[in-house]
Amino acid sequence: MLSYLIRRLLGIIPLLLGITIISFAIIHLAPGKPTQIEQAFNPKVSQEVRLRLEKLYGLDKPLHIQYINWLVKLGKFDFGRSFIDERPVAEKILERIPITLTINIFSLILVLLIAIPLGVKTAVKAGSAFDHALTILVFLLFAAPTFWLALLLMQLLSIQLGWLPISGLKSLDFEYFSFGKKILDLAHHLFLPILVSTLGGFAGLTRYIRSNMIDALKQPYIYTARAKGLSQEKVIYKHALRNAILPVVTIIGLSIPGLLGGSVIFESIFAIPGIGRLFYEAVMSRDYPLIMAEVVLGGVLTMLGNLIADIAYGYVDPRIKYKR
Amino acid sequence: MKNTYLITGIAIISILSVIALLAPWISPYDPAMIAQDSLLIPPSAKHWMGTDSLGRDLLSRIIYGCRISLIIGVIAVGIAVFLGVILGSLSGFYGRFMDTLIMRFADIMLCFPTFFLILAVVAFLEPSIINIMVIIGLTSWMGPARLIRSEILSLKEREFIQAEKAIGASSARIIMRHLIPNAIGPVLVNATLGIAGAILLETGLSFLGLGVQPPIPSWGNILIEAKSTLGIAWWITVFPGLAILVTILGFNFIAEGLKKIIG
Amino acid sequence: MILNVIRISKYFPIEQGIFRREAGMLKALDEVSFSVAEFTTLGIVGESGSGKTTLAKIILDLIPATTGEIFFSEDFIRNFRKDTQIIFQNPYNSLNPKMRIFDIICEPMIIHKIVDRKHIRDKVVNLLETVGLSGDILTRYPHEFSGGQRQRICIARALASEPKFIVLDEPISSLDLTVQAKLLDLFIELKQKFNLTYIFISHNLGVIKYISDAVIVMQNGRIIERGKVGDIFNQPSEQYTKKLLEAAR
Amino acid sequence: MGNLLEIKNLKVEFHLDERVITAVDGAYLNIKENEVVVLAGESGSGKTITALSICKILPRNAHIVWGVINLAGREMLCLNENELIKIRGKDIAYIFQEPVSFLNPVYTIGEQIIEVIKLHQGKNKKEAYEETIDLLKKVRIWEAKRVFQSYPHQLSGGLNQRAFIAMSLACNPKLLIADEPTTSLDVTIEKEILDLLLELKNKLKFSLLFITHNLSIAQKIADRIFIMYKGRVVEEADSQELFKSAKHFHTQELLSAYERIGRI
Repeated sequence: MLSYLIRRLLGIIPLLLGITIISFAIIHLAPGKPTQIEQAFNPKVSQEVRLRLEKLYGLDKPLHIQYINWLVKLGKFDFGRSFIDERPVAEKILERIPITLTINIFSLILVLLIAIPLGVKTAVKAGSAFDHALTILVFLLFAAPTFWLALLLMQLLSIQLGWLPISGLKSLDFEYFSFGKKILDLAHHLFLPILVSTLGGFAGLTRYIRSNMIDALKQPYIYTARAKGLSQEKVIYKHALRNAILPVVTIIGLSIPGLLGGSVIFESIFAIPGIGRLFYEAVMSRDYPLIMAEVVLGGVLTMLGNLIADIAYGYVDPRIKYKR
Repeated sequence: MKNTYLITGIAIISILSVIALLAPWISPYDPAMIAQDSLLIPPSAKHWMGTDSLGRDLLSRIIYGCRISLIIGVIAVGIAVFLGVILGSLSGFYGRFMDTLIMRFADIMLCFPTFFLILAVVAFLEPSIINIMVIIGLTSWMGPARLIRSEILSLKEREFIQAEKAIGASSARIIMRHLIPNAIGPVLVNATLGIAGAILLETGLSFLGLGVQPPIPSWGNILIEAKSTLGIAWWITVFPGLAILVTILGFNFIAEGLKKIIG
Repeated sequence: MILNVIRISKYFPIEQGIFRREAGMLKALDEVSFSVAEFTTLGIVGESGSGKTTLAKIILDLIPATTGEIFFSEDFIRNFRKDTQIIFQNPYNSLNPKMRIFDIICEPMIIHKIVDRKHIRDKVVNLLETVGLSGDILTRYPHEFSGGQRQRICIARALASEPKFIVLDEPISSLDLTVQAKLLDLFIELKQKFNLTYIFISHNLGVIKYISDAVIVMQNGRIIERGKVGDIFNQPSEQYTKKLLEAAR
Repeated sequence: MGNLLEIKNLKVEFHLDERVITAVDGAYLNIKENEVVVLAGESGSGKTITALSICKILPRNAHIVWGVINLAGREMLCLNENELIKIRGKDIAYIFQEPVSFLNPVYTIGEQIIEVIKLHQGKNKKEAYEETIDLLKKVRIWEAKRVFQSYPHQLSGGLNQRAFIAMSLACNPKLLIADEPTTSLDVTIEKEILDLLLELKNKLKFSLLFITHNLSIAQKIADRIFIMYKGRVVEEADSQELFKSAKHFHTQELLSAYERIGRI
């Protein structure tokens, strides 16, 4: 087990290198130097600043030297400073992480709470009217772009019914609220983003659990469980569900890139100051150190997510051996 | 056996393709025509889907947007599948070093949220239609490549491929007559789903203003205006979204139907 | 002798770690030597994991051996891929599901240019009838047939290249007993009709006894015992062979 | 002596997408106490479906159309699910073809055996544990504690089948239904399992319904043999008698194949 962990951890080194190389390549091989673009789009950047920047980022040196210098800095968690406000990139990203994390964790919990029972139910009643109705809903949710769902729900819940704020995270007078009211205010603002994010996520997972469950219910060991005299509920929830649900652990890991990518659109619509919106702002203002940092961060987070999911899967599923 | 999914899907996509092809003849107005006297008109007999804040006819814009979406979806996936099939086959056939190299590369590419990669590139490029197609293609070949590789690996173990070797069939013959016909099904499903995914990506990009640029109408960039007209002009939100929904549904139905055929 | 197998070994490396270094060897075959006389049937018997199937694939050059050599008599085997054939255990996996029966059977004839285009159809029908199928199934697909019928189609395909030597790798194990008996009789009939030489691989001692002239008993990649069929079944000398026979009685 | 189990005129259909397939069509069967009955036939003859019908643990799309299944005076087909689950695993137990896939891969052998003991005997955890270890020893698993903690995929086919037998016999069933329990095993292991089953049968006094396509096994263990063909029982005979004089043409065909290649 320990040697497996060590081997897996060693295995991420080439991946990490690959992630940094690709991130570096994308930005440096794309036509046009970042600083030129910076100048073109942002007239505030003078010729002098440009030269200073070029020197600062070592853009006058050969590419491989630039890469190694950048890598060394990355190793020290030095992502450079933002072009826009000269603040350290690491600081800017760190302050945005909690809100993105909160939304995604809440919606993930909701997705699991909805998708697992629905998946099981549709599998057990496969072919019923309930199953068909849910299948249609799942296809519709699958096909609807999240940002469109967001717009529709804003129109309905915020504008026509006036129940929820349209966007943002806090009310204007947030600072004067009592603690309890602050929490309520946050919840009020986060309700719609979490709802939309949940709607976008649960369709796929319901479908996945349904097909896993249908598969599990056909397995030979189900006959054994029934032959033992177990009740229908025990057969389903003890013997089939455990087998059907184990791979979900990896799905959660695999969903990280989608969630990060989705957060860009998502947080822009709802004006939520998370890392997705930060990335969008960075792209719009060609804030090159910030873009680089977020691309690397996205890659590393995804990789870690997969790694943790893999290890967790090996832990919960006895069939996976810690060998090879 | 009736394959309702496949039939419905093909019907939807055929209709959309015809609309895309005949866009100049069937759209009631010039999609770029600005009319000061008809701003934000709700759906009516004159403008079936209403007009936007510049007075442009929404229906015409959606019809032209259909063109853009379908072209981007199909060509981006064409690039991705082309790359994926080549890299995946190399990986599956030659194994060992080639396999390790290509699959590690795919692993690394898969580590990036596609949307992050695309946005990072778009930040430094002109956001033109061609660039978008190429970028989506270059960042989504990994799925098809992995699929082809695993299909080839499992087919290679199948006894009929061994039997072909035993009767003296050449590698080229085995590939052309036995491997490809049997591996093509899953790739087709993957590609169909891929088109849906690419269209969603494009609409997302355009919605953020980093995709298809106005005045060229695309479903994504029509929706930009939906944000500012929220509560004023519901039709600007509803119709382009429905167009996306129906298109994605069409491709997903085809994929589902194909899955059934492959079994 | 039509075939001489000389000290064939096959090791499968067990790979470990991120650099795929070889952590050990799985010895699938360990110094296996034997020969096969023309127009005879050599039975190879053993339990799962004894290396029978690996041996079959090595003889037909479908996978390489780690060490050792295989010689075919040049008097008999001139064109290796044409004159040798193999039939596999699982008839559900042995036919390309996307091809029609006609295309499946005429493929060896096209590859080895055995008959001209005009007569190809007659020849395919002829082959199908030889293996006990009707000639009107040419345009059908493999999934329309039962296991026994598919195995007959496999036999027809193997015969299409007019081979002299066929390896039968558990060709009837997945079929019902009555079908097994009919196919065995077909194999014997075809052997006489076309002057064939067989290697017949099976875990079923009864089948081996019925069809073989000589027998090899394998266990864990090694040959445990060899001899004429009567000797092996009447006076086995090795403990393992006795145990096998005892269990099957 | 009366019959422990009696099946009469059983008809089972499968409802597929477009058509209905009759898998069992008027089968009958009877087993006396402490008897070994072999139900033999080729693939698709309806043996397994007949066996699964006894406890109504059929696949979802299979339906018992009519028939009588009588277990020691109780009419099985008239019982509801709540009554049936008290019989399954307690009065009637099953063992199946491939123990590795018929055991749940995510639970240890021990957990799976304890589950059935707790269910039908209401014992506490400690008692159930001790009884499980005893059972494993009874089926001649010497490393009972290691096997107890193992998952099915960590054990050989033979060991899994022994553990499965232990699980089935945990509640002293009156009838053990064994569906091709040795087919996936090598011949040497097959013999060990058969010997074990017969020994346990004599010790624990249960009736054995043994389903197989292998006439050699039938000849070795059966008191009586039923031959199934295309969903029907075409022949019923004492073991000795059958191999001497078969009446139905299919039995004759089977026996002639068996004479030539089924034995040595």
